Amino acid sequence: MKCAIVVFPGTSCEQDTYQAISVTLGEKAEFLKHDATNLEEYDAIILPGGTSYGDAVRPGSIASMQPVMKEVAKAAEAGKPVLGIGNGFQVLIEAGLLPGALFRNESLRFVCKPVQLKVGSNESWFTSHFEKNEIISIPVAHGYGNYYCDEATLAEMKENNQIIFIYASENPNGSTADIAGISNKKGNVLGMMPHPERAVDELFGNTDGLNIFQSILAIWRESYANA
Amino acid sequence: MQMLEPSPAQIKEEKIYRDMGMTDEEFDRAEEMLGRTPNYTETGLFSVMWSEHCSYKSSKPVLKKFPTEGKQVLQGPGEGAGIVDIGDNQAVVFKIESHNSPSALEPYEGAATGVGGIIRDVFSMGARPIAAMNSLRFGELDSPRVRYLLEQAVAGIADYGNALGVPTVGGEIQFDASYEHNPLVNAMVVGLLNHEDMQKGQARGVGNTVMYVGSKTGRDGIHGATFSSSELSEEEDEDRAAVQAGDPFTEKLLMDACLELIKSDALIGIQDMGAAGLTSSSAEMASKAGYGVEMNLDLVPQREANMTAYEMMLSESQERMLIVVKKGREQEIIDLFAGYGLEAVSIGKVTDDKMLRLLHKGNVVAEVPADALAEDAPVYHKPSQEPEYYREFQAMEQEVPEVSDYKETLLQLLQQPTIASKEWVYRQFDHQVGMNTVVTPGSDAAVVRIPGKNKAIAISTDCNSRYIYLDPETGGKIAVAEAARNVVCSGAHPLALTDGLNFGSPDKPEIFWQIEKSAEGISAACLALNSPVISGNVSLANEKGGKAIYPTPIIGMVGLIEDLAHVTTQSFKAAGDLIYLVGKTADEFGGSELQKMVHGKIFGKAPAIDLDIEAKRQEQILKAIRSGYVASAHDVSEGGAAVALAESLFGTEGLGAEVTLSGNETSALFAETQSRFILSVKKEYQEAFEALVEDATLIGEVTNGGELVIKGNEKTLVQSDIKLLEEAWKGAIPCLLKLKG
Amino acid sequence: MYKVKVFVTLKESVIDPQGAAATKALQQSGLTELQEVRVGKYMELSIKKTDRNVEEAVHDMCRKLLVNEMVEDYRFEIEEVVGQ
Amino acid sequence: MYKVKVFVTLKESVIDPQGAAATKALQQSGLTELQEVRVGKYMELSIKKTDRNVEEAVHDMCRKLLVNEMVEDYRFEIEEVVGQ
Ligand SMILES: Nc1ncnc2c1ncn2[C@@H]1O[C@H](COP(=O)(O)OP(=O)(O)O)[C@@H](O)[C@H]1O
Ligand SMILES: [Mg+2]
Repeated sequence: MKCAIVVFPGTSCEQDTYQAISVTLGEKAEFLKHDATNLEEYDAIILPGGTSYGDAVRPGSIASMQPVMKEVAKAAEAGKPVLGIGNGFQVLIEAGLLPGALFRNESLRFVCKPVQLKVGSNESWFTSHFEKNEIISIPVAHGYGNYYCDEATLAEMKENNQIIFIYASENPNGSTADIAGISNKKGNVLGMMPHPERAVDELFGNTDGLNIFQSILAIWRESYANA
Repeated sequence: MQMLEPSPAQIKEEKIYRDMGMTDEEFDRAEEMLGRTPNYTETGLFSVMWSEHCSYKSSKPVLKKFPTEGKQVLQGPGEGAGIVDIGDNQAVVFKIESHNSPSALEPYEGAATGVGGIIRDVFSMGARPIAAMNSLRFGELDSPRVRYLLEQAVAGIADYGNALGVPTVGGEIQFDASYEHNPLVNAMVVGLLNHEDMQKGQARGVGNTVMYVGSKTGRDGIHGATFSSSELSEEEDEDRAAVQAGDPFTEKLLMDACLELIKSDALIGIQDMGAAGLTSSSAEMASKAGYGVEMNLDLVPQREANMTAYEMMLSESQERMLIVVKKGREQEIIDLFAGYGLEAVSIGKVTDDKMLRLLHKGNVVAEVPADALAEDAPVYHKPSQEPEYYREFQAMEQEVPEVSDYKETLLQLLQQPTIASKEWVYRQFDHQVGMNTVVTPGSDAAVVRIPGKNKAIAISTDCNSRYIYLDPETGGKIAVAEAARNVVCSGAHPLALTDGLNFGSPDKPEIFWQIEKSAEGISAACLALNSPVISGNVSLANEKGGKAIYPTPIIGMVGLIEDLAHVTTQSFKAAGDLIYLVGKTADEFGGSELQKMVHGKIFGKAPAIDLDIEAKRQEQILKAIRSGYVASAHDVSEGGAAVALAESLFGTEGLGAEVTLSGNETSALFAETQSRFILSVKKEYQEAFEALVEDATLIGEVTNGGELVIKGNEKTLVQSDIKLLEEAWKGAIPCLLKLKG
Repeated sequence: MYKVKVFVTLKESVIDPQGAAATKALQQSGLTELQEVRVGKYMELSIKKTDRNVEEAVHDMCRKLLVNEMVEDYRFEIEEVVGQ
Repeated sequence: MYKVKVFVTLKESVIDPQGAAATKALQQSGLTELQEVRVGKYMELSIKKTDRNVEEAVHDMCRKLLVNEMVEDYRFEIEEVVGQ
């Protein structure tokens, strides 16, 4: 599997994501810049965390205007897995690839800590390695993770099993329905505030995040075998 | 609209230099060095460069006495930051920096730009910043202004560091009324470099090009260096120059660009435009190299219209660097920075006349020997006098505060803001980004792995300023010893330290005495514990209305963990492990948390410290850790053994402890006798451990009960559910911050 | 040259964590006459005169970046500055 | 009842990284007529009528919390809403 890691000016979690894919998972990963114009050769796309463009106007808003996002949209349309983590989630939302909005944390403070998540669906491309309703632990680190959507959208997402991760022990940011991560209808685009790339190495006490990357790999293998 | 600048004669007659913080003697000296009366711009250059912040004119004689050598030291004090070898052709670079007065004024931006400045100091040495720490002091939390300062300063540090992707891995924070109007915001950054990437801030080679990179220059922060060296007064608060604001986005781009730049052989020298901006960077780069620099200020990228030479030279706009590159290679540099969306502009050249020469609108507006501004700044040997209060305190007998209910006392101690959990603070910092933080905040020292290696560094910042106030020399020793204890408890041997000297006005002999004595104590401990000073910072005149802060020389120590298997934390690990107290307890309560809590003030003698004993214990404990005998290690600090035991249980899943402490009950529980540790050891290692660590006393066992039981000679002194203690400890600071008013 | 003032407000139905926190803090500090604060954005744009209709250009800027129409409303005022 | 509109802008000499990033992004996206965006805050306050002078109350709120006078300037407009 060849994975594109999209780097915007200000992105800072690209190295950690690279390590998770290339060292821990043992797959290929390459960095692509905000002005890249072709993603065809990549099997999966990751938008890592950080603070692109200094979070100006709204986090993710300027990144979502960049040339590479047209290609990300194409890849999503073509059914490739697209994962946005933290700021990457914000970018996907601003680009209209996922519904809703992400506001400032209710506490108005940045929050960095491990949190418990419930796996809302294991039918998505990113969660096949989990049990449904499994409780896992993945760290959050964000100032704007307060997910918001209107009731109609929420009902629709529930209906379609798009609510992939739900804060289980505590809601660190005030998000609607304790949402931590959602997918698009097709299930190939996932945005999540917690950072799975920070939970892939026993040295740091937790490997729950690895299952997300392994799920992507498994799906890719399946579709690759079928092709 | 442009104001007419006063003429040299006017400056002299009307003593206008005084408004810039210069004394009459200093102005005379400048005049003499120049051979004529300086003009307005030149007077500005002298005044900022001769401020304490830039010249260390009052503290230099003291700093000279610090031990700065060791075979591990690659770069001692003098450059942007110090450098220590860690093997494998790698080195760590670190320094602490204060941003106290900007933070008192505008805590969010003040703290944020403090972080920005120290990060630039580190990457200008050629190192990638891998960890940030901070050391904070505020007044008591019952004042709304103090709560505002705390909330904003922490948010400023968080927003800046988090946006850069540099993990803030730890720090310390203390509260005392003496900091009410003079909060301390000190930030420390550690970077990593390969030996061949080591940079110096020097302007060499006649004809080489001086380039300006980063943000544009505005009128913000003019005379920041001068203000930061003077006492805050009411009126000054009003008419200060515009506050500098931070732009972490630009800093991130600048950092990445500079780290690419250092690989280029076109680069000669690089320095951050920190305090005194363009002036200090150009004058210091020239002076250190023994060359001159000529700059055309028309070429300086400007954010505001009609800026004067004076304003440009004294501006402290953030996120700017000065670099010197080989002549003819400028375009490469311009292209490199353009790749990051940044401007790089040639603004001058290196000369051989050792002058700092400035051109503006076709005129030479300043021409000053670079050495006069940097090397040859005045040095003062200030008078020093032992204060009355010290003599009184020394004459007092040690007294044991009266305590009736030990459990209740422990519960209360755990809620004192200085002891209480600092989670409210460190949860706001991204302490994990980069994925090297092996021990996150909450243990004695932060542990950061060296990327790709099986080794790590341990970092701790410490300073108990109450002890230092009571007895600066002893307190200075303790500050270094405590930092070293934290580092050793994490499995590291100390490499070196950086010191952030925060004091009141050096013009008062009693304050200068505090500076001298604490530096002597620090020096003695550096020698005893094998940890030279490689960098530091001085912030004086932290006073308001004649009341000075407690003397606060903050020690930031870095140690090396040679094997990740040696990483040790303070938490007990398993029921059945043996608990040891290393060291004997004395009836020492001067400056202790209990004394402060019971009496509302501190007095008497600081706890004594014997550096030979300290060194021996640290060495033996480290050996035991490296031998794999030690399951957990925690130093005994504020609140004494009872607090240390409770802290060793917090965060564990349902563990408890049952121990017996001998001697005076209050002292056994709460005395702050130095050089003590709480260790836990697997039973199978009992003999080996005891043979190695001479002063270890077996006091009990880790249990499964979720209960802390401390017995005295005859009766049970404390018996408490850990959950109860932990909730009180965790809730204290959030609770104080929610107070109304 | 035009100077354009853009006012961005959160839609009524959308929660405003910043406004809520400010309201509470001010009420607690004794300013009990305050009922509510809603926090939005105020932007000042300087726009060169071109062939293109300036209103259209401002709408464009708002939709492209300055405003998230899903959760925010906006309005603006245009003022022509002569002699610059 | 009063409705108060508060406009908060960064002082001239204070950098506006947000505005700078927005300006560049919009220019790059083809909106070249844009010269500058400065980003500030716009707040709407609802204030009950009391004995106290409302202007004074608003100044109080701004100074206490809503505005950071070290780096920001503010002005406001008060409108009385009758029948509420
Ligand atoms: N300002 C701060 N920033 C980050 N971490 C902090 C800060 N203050 C305290 N901490 C963390 O909280 C823990 C306890 O701090 P402290 O009580 O000072 O420890 P010690 O007494 O062992 O030096 C440490 O892990 C420390 O790094
Ligand atoms: Mg400790």
